[in-house]
Amino acid sequence: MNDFPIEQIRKDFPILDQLVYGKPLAYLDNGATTQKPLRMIEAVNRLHREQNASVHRSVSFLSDKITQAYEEARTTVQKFIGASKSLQIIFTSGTTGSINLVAFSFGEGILEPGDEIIISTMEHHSNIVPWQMVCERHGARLRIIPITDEGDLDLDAYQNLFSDRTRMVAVTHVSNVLGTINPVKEIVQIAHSHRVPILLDGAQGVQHEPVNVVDLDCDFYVFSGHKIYGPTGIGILYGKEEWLERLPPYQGGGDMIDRVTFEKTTYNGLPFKFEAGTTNFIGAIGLAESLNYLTGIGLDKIIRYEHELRDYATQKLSGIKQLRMYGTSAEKAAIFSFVLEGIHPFDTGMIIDKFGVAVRTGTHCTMPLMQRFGIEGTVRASLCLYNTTDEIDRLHDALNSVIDLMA
Amino acid sequence: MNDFPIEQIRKDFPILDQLVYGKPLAYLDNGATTQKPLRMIEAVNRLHREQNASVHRSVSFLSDKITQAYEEARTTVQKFIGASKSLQIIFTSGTTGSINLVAFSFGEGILEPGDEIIISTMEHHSNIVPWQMVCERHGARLRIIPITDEGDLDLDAYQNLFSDRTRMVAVTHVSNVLGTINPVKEIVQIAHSHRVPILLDGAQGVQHEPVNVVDLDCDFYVFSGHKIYGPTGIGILYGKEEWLERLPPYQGGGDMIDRVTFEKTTYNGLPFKFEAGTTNFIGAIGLAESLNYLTGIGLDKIIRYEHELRDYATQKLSGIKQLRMYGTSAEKAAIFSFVLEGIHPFDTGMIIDKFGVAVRTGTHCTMPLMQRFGIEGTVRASLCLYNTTDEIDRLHDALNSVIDLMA
Amino acid sequence: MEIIDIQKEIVEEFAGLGEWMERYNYLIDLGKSLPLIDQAYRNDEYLIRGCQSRVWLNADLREGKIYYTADSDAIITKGIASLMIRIFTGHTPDEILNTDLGFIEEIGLKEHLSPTRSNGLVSMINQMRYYAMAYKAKQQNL
Amino acid sequence: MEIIDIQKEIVEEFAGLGEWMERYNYLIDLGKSLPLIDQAYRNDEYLIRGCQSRVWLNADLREGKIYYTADSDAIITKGIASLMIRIFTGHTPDEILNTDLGFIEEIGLKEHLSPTRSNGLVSMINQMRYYAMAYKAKQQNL
Ligand SMILES: Cc1ncc(COP(=O)(O)O)c(C=O)c1O
Ligand SMILES: Cc1ncc(COP(=O)(O)O)c(C=O)c1O
Repeated sequence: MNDFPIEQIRKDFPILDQLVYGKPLAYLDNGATTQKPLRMIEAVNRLHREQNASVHRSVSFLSDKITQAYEEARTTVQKFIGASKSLQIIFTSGTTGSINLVAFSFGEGILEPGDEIIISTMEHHSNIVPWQMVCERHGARLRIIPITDEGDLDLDAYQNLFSDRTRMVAVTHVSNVLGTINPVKEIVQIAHSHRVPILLDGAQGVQHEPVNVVDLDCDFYVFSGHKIYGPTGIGILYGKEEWLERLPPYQGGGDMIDRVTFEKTTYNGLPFKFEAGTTNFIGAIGLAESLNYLTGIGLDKIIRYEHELRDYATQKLSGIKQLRMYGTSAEKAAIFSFVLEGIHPFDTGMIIDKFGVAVRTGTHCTMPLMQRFGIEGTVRASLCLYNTTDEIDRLHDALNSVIDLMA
Repeated sequence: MNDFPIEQIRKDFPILDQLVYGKPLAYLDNGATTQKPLRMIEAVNRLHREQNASVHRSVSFLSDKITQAYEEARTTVQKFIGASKSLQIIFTSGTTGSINLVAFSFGEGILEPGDEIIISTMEHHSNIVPWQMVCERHGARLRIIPITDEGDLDLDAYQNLFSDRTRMVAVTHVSNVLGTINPVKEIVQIAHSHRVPILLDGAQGVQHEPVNVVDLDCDFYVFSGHKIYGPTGIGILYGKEEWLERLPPYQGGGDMIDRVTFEKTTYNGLPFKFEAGTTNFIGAIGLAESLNYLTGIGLDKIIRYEHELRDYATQKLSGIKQLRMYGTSAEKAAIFSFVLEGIHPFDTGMIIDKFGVAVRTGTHCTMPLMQRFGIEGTVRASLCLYNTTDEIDRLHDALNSVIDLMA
Repeated sequence: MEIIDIQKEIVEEFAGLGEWMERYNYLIDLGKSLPLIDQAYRNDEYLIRGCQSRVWLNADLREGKIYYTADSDAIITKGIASLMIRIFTGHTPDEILNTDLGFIEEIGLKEHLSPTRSNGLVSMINQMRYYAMAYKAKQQNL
Repeated sequence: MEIIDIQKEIVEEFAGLGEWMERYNYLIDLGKSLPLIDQAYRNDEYLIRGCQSRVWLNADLREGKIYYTADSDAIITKGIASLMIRIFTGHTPDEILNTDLGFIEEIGLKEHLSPTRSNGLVSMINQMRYYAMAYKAKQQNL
């Protein structure tokens, strides 16, 4: 790991340099939200101090400049995920906002009673509940891809779920609990071989794996800014142009319309048709800075480093006999969900917090997955580019202290 | 105006201290978006540098602290608008997000074919299109309150619009074009006398008028953070508890659920039921700082000062013979929409921009209102607490230059 | 003992403890020793749900006094629950309703009882008070 | 004249102008002198919509060359439209499609032709090119 400039990178994230209960912070809760690089922090600061104005209503200097920055941010996102046109990039409030948008519009535009939507057992509630709600509204139903004990999707079962009523597949790229990196390219091909479009939930994918939406050929790809070192309140919906054209708008309001009369309203073109009201333009520009920060380091380098962390942590945690790991796929990101035998995850989390080790405990918004494994929750440590082997050691030692304390 | 600390206040907004084309910036586009006080800017900066972590998933020090700050922000908003409980404050993405939420959930929960919703001629597209969309989905229809030539709601006509099919009234507090401050208390009472609930669009109201939702007795009140000196991507929905309890959720996802199984999902209590996914918690805390900033100055003082600016500008602009003002209500905020005779608003806006005067031109997302007055658009100058009589003079002089140039 | 005296006693006990490790140890021991709730009450009807840990609570009225039993799946939560029971149990509804819980801050457990910790403890205390209110109303109707 | 020479000519004209005020004055004069589009074309079918100002555009093919006429409700927009017509009109589809519009930056009007100014000009230029493409395709089919 010697060629990865980890020292410098840690300096880029000011929050990491602090003590918690007198111990250095080891922030291992990156699956929930990631920390922010100076480059993004300072961009937001500068926007607030020097450049704020309303976008897309440009008749003045400031609003011209910020509109340009906003549209450049769209292009940055486009390039980051390899989309072919910037109009395929819709700024939303987050992954949850993006999925609700697609689910709603797909429901209105396409779904009929009796139709079916395929999701998987390992989905986050944000990729379950919107589909449940839309199914209920349109009399459609969910079909669920089962998973193996290791936490892999059962692809044979997936194949068998298709019927002539299947209208959509929505599957996560990387599981936020198990860490499984799903074979998304194959999953997309299978959906397409049945002429069914597919949405990939990239909330845990885009920051940990290379993503090229043209290569993946997915119909929709969604993610959250705050999980990829960007601001809160901003998210991305990528969609194929045909789909975005075809789906009716989601929210109504300013900027998404062409003409409004009380009798009839016609809608604006892409991407604006799906961006109702004043968007989080400062968040969007901030997000672009975060992506530029990543590109500056080099995504391959980041991914390589994260895989090394993953291997180190896998090895290290396997040394704790009382630790039961959930998610042992051969293809996984540096996300570790586990339970210490006989010890409640919440107790574990609270105690290691006192050692400065921040993790998340609970169901991680994946209750059906918890039910699949017959558990109430797990402890989750989720690593990213600024974590270190030293922090993994500290997690390891803190877990051993928990075991001692609870004995 | 001598007792208003305008010098100090202008220093609190760093963006104001800049040159545009060599001229000092006169930012008169506050109806589109307001500038940010240092207190908010620094809070966001500090959150990014020291405190960011995921809210409501609290097992660690950082996430505990930020969850507390987020819930305190809710209380700050609650107090700012005089709501009785903090669970009545829902954080959304903006006014547009709030109205879409109410329109959708009201549609799902209440509307039947043949039902009617009353809005007014002066509504912003964000308070028209969501209702149009929901009417279309449920077979309901819009009834429109006409306005007078001065830009006042015709209250007699309003009374007459009610029928036994009226289910909702949605009216703006302050018109973003005409500046009219609607008699909202009376409007609410009239709606309630017909047993119809009412939503007030406070996007231009809450920063310019005292708002106490209990006193107003409105059923819903909505506004945007970025228009009240706060961050982008955050907005507020206030609702009466009975209504919020009764309406079904809008978006599905993390945090808004109680239990999820693939068969059945039950929803969380208020306010979380309406806050799906990771919210813009940094935006919410930033917004609370902006509100605290206003409270620190004193809302009455601000309102008094803004009214003085309004009177000064009304007087001053009336000196330009070629200027035709739209919106001359006896009750208006410091928002001025006008057209210079024979000169396109866009030309006017572009030219005064070169004098450093930033305004907005166009339809201001109120096409039906433009149709009412038979115009294609206006120039709009919208003032707020940091504007000065000097800036009004500069607007005045720049407009005279436009007239000269175009002669 | 009066509620206020029990609180004093607890504050003194905690004052004798050092760092968080000793406090947690103490809570864990308390958690282990809390008489389990009757299995009959460890079901959804008696469940107070927090996102993170679950608490079951029951209350009985005997001779004008309320007797609580509780359980939790998380041991530290259970330890804190056991403190709360020690304070409230065996007292009258009025005594319970008039109790000030400021001592919790003194013993360094405030964060565990903030509504942002979704461990069910805040809801548990609310529920303890609702029982007190309910029994009080019942007594007044007799 | 070749398109490139017209562009040079325009660049020189603008070089002789001073500050923005003189440039705008010039554009305003151009706008005033632009032969109005035939009323028959000033309707929705020929309308290119920007949020801020509206542009109407028509194109005719005569002897292999395209002749544009345009109008706008905003005078500066109209002035810029008139510059674009001066450049394109009377040329073949190929000449039009091969034109580089970099000179716009040189004359200080870039901001008016950015897609963020919703004045209809960017759409107008696109539309001018679409006409050229359409006529080219038509010629090839003959
Ligand atoms: C009266 C009114 N309503 C609604 C809106 C929409 O607000 P936002 O774009 O912040 O959602 C605006 C602002 O443009 C407004 O002025
Ligand atoms: C896989 C996955 N999908 C969706 C989400 C929801 O993202 P957000 O809360 O940012 O909308 C998350 C994050 O919690 C996630 O991990």
